[in-house]
Amino acid sequence: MNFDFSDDQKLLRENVRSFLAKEAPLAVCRQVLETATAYATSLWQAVATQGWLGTAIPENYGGAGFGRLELAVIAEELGRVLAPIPFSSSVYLASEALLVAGTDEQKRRYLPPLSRGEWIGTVAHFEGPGDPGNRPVKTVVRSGKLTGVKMPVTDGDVADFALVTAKSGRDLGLAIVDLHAREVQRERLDSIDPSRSLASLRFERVPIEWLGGRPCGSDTVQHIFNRAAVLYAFEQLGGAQRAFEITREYTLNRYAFGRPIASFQALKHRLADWYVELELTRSNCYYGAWALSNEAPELAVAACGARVAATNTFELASKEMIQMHGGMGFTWEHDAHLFYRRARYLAAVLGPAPVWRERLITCLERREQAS
Amino acid sequence: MNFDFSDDQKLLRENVRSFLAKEAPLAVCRQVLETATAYATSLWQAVATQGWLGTAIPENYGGAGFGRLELAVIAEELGRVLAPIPFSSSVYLASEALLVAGTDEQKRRYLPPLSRGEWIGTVAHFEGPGDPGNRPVKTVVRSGKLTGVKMPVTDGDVADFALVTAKSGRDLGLAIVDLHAREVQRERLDSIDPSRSLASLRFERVPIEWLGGRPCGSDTVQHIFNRAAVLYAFEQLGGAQRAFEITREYTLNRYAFGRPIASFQALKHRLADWYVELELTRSNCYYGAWALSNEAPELAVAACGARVAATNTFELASKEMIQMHGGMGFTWEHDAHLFYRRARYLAAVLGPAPVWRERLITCLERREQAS
Amino acid sequence: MDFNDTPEEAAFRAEARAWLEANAEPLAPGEQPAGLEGRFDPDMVHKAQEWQRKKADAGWACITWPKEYGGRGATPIQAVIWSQEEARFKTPPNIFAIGQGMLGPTIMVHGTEEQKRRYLPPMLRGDEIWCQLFSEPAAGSDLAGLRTTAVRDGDDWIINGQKIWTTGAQYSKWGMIVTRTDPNAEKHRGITYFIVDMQSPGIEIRPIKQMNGMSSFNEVFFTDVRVPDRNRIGDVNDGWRCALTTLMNERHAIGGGAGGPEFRDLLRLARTVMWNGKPALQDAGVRQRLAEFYVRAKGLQYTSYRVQTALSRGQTPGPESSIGKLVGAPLRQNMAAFALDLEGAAASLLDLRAPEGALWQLAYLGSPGLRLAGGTDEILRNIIAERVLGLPPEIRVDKGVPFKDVPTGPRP
Amino acid sequence: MDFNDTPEEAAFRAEARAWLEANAEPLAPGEQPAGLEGRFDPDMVHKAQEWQRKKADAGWACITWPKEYGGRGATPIQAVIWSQEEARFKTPPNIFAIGQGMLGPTIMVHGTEEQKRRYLPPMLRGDEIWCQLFSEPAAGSDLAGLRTTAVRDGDDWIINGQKIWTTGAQYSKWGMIVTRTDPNAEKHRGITYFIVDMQSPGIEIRPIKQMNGMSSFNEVFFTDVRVPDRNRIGDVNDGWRCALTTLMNERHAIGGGAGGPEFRDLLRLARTVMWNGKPALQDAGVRQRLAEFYVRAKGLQYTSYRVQTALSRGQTPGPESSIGKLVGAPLRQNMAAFALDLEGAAASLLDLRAPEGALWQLAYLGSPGLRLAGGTDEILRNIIAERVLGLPPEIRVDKGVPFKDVPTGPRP
Repeated sequence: MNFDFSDDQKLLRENVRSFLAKEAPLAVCRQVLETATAYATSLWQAVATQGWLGTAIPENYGGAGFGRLELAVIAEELGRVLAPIPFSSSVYLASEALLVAGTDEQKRRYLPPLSRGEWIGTVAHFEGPGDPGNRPVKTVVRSGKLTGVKMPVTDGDVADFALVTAKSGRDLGLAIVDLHAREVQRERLDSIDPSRSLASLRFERVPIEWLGGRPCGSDTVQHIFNRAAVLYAFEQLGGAQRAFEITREYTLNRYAFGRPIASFQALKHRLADWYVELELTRSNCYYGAWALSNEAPELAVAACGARVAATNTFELASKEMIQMHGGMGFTWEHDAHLFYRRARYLAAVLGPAPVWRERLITCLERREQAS
Repeated sequence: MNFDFSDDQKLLRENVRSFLAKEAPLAVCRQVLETATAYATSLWQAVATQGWLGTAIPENYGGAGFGRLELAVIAEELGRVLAPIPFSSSVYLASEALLVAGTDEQKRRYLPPLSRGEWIGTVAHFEGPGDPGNRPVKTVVRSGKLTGVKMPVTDGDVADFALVTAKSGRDLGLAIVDLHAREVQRERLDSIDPSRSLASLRFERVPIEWLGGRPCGSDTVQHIFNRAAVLYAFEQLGGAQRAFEITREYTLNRYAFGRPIASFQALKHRLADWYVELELTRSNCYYGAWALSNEAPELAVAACGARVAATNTFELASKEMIQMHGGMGFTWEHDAHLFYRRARYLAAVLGPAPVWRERLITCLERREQAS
Repeated sequence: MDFNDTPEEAAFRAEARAWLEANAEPLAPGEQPAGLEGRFDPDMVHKAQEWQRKKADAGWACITWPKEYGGRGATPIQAVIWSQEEARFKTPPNIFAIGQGMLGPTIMVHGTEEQKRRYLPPMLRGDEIWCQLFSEPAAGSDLAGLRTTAVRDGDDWIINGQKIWTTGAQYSKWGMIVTRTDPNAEKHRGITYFIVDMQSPGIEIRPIKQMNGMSSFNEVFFTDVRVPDRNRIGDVNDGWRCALTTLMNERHAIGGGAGGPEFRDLLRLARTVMWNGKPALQDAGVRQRLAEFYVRAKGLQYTSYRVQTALSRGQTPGPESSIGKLVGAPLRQNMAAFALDLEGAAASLLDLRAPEGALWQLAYLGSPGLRLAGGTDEILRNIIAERVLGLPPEIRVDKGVPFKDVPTGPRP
Repeated sequence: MDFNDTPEEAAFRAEARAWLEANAEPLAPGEQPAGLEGRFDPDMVHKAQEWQRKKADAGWACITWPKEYGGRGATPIQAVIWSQEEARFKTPPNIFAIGQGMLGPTIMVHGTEEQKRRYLPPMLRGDEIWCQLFSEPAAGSDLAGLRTTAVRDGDDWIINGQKIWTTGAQYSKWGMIVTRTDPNAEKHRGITYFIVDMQSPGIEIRPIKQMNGMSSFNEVFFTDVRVPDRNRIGDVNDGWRCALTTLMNERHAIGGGAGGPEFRDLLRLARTVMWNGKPALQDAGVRQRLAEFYVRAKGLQYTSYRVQTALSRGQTPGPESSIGKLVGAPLRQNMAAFALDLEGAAASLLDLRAPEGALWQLAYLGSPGLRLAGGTDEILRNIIAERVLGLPPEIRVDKGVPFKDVPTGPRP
């Protein structure tokens, strides 16, 4: 049984953590949140310099040639510091999609600048409110040109290109779109977490090429989301874990009625329950990481499980963080709302938990039918 | 605003409570549970003598001529003592159905012996596991004779007659069936709450007459269930309230670590939450009682609300009762399991909570469409 | 059972409504009354005072107060009826509630006759607005842990310290402040209660920005602020008893729902947001959750009917009156979280293009405050457990110890 | 990351499996191993002893124990592998677990060399079965509140009192008992630990009927039971330290799932029970609930993989090993409640005609016990909070007080 990160990966975690402790205290997140900036450019630069953007990109495409386990380690650490950068869009979504379904030429064109942080990529899928689950995508490609509106698009305001879900006839595919093209109108939208940005993208007959040369099909699109879900889950786990640590510390140092509030059994028990949720979530995330790094057939189920657990737990964590901090936790000055906002942003970014729960059962059914 | 029982009704409650304190200590319930008896015949007799069976039956049909508010008061008290008698079947279901949909002749025939407790009636609806919501009833009436199997039937082993949901062509109705007829095979089934009994009923071309002279239609059948649901909810509320009172008392008197366990904040807060659930449930039940006693168009929504709240709260109460009693609460000797079993019996008897939740939303939709 | 007024109540309601119709404009259907949230706005204060004076002139201000102070000695149920009716009209936000609801009643119980005559009538008329100076950064749920000091200096007291969560400090004439006057006494025994002129030198007011961007509260700093001894309420070192009176009235003053989306808004969202090409309302899982919310929200509403019934019958409402905020605040937060799930990816928009103009996003960001202000969930559970259910109080390590020796942090 | 054995582990697993295949019959697919529930059955005890002796002869009993007492000094991960493999075969219920898992290790730490040599080998071989005499009616979660007394009488001690929740008392040769030997000392300081011969005069054993009708436990009454002083473990009045060793081992001994329905059974039920003419599994609300259960059940399973990984790497497992029962027991109860909802009206049947032969009814009736036995949910939360998270202990009013003066009930 070898169901844990290796010593090398744990060492990587330590390095990443101490690097981020210096480069990305929560004040960095707050600064992006409080100013009209889209993301922390200097942190982005620092992260690029560390080579983290290319962690899982093979060396021949300009990356570091590590695997998804290393990427998961970094994702958790970025989650802990609420890193206000488009890492998830550019790495978990765009780079990973290119690796999964891009042609060799596409990989050679996009991955090196992605891994150096010179280009930012994202995926544009949602078309307004509601569950995008099985709803037909309205964005279409006709004669090699894409038309439609995507909203909200994570990091759509700063990305250089987007992989846009679109129909060509009956086929679903991912169209690679240069967001600097004239035929693209983009508009930044106010985000529930202003440290992470959102945009609407309007495409009016913009020329595209298909990721992989032709529409990759809805199974591959879903596969790309599943893979990203695992990495997002590690970010969520990291955020939830950090919220817990800050709160635990606070309850030990905040005194009321002559004693630390952590000594009140109602809080003690809720902290214990919270810890339990973190451990269960961590285990589901590890399973997702195992499936992701091994290209296992269990990936779909594992991704749904990690996503559901991590979304639930980050929501719980961000609520409890505020509540256990009392009135101070509700102030702008306190960091608790950074977690509360980020939890909601990450819950929405791949579609909400009910959709992933539904998908989980669908995957279980398929698995049983197959066996 | 006059949203509470009247002084007279409160006086009735006091009288019923002190009568039952004498006649129906929990030992009476336990005795039925531990022996192979179907119900407590002497308690049944005592209740009949008090005239409670005919509470809401008009005087010209042999009843006391009170209303449903008085019946709700009695239901809550019977719930408190976990009365092991077929009161609910014979009164909330059979008598009330006759009052709602019976012909005058039928009322004259059935209601007087029902109100004297000489006859026991019930309703037979379910046909095995699952949700009976919109599933077609398989029991049929052809040429005035009924064929089918109903299982489980509450008090079906002791009832003298049953109102059986059955189809005649496309129409749904309630067929009045003499359970002593040759063409009826009945078998007692083991109940999760052996203080309340269950049976399967097999009908093989048994002669019937329709309640109301012809199939009353599925709306009326549902209306009859909605009415019963309010009264059942009061029983559930009474059980939950009593479980709370016993448990509160226990936590004050049980000492651990040199102090009453009620002083441990985790228990204190859970007792507070439990109390809150009781009050919210009580309010939903009162609204149901108001709608029932006023034949208000809000009855359907109100009944669903009361049913859902009371089912949830009795389940919570019976679980917490055991948990807060510690190991003793899990013994046969302790009364906690009587509540745990009864909660489950009552949750099942009109169909489970998810079905009532679904129905609640359907009713809200209908109401909005109507307005 | 019914939901009707008694004949007396109906007559009173008609009288109230007639006056309101003659003097105010009814709300449009679906329109919300103006809330208190937001920054200081002199114009709003002016309008609120105008309305209050109008009511006072017609005998509709603080109607439960005795006639001698400007009230009409109305019954509690009449007060409920009056606020139901007033809530149907466009009126300025009620910036007098803290004074009239909590501090006035405290003065009536603990003030001298002179104090009552001096302070109550202008409070009732809205000429003088009041704020409450209770909580401190290190004394929230544990209010009696307050450290703001008042030291005697001749006929005056000198106040130093910091208060927090003070609504309306900017536009208040008077503040009611609890101070520590004997740090050698046991915690609850060295506290004294004063009325402080908010224009006194040495007072600095800073608005607190909340996590939802609004500023409903202030910090108030006291540096050598002088208060004459005649502004003292109750005896020296007996202020805790007065503060308890104020807090008992707070439960009634806060309680209510206070704006924001409700179940019907959630139902509307479920009807309009599409899931899999159909309204989310058609999803069986959504329906299950909606039903739970409905039952809870209605349970709360019907509970308030029970409270009103008790008032209508001239009885003291039972303990069910204490559950409102404990149920309502988490319910709001949970409904908002579910609404955001319904909205899908668009839930991340805090933007007018979000469904319903980001109604639920704002509710999600605002609801944590409801669970904290006016007693945290945890304090409310303790109150229910101890006062309603008679369960034992918390073990107190700060009893029988001079206040200055009570631990306030981990030992270094 | 993978789920594979190391080469050494694989070799060990192969060796274990080979011996088991030669000496036992594999379970059929879906067949559950025999549980411990149920009444005393001499035949079952006999068979269990036979199997244990067979294992001991081949060196497969208590494999982590030192060789000198009959073990093979195996590593913890080897113990895990052995139990995984053994669980795939038809074997009698393990009636030795309390002795071998909790009491043996205690003797190894606190016993004299003579005691170790006398008691450990027959315990390992199953020749002598052991039970644990800890809890009392008034000392459950608060175990140190025990009141059974032992009074010195020459070379013997005389024991009087009552113990409860004792598994296997009927067929045990020895019991390990904690007693109060100094009621004037502070609670934890007047306790002494003994080995008692269960056939001694003055011992009466009564099975306890549980709410689910089964009898897994006993009450044991002691009336002037004599125990020689050489049966004492540890020093006089130092028994609490020994008891803690036993309790630390209990966490490991209990932990597991211990039979009963699981998620896959729930999924099967949802597939077979019809709702509105379709399998309940097609209902979107049912699917939401199922997904939550799945994620939780799997979280627990994967957590056990993490524990095994630590063992496999020769590390001490982290605190995640303590969450098993706290998560698993309520999960079982909640899954059962949901299963009963799925069954509709038929949920009230405790009858073979209920779906799945009343599998879920029995689980619903049995699950409350899982939340209580071997540490209640509340005690487990305290343990996690204090030992894992380092939060402050409960305030103790029974510290520094002679045991006899600790309050045991309300003052009259």
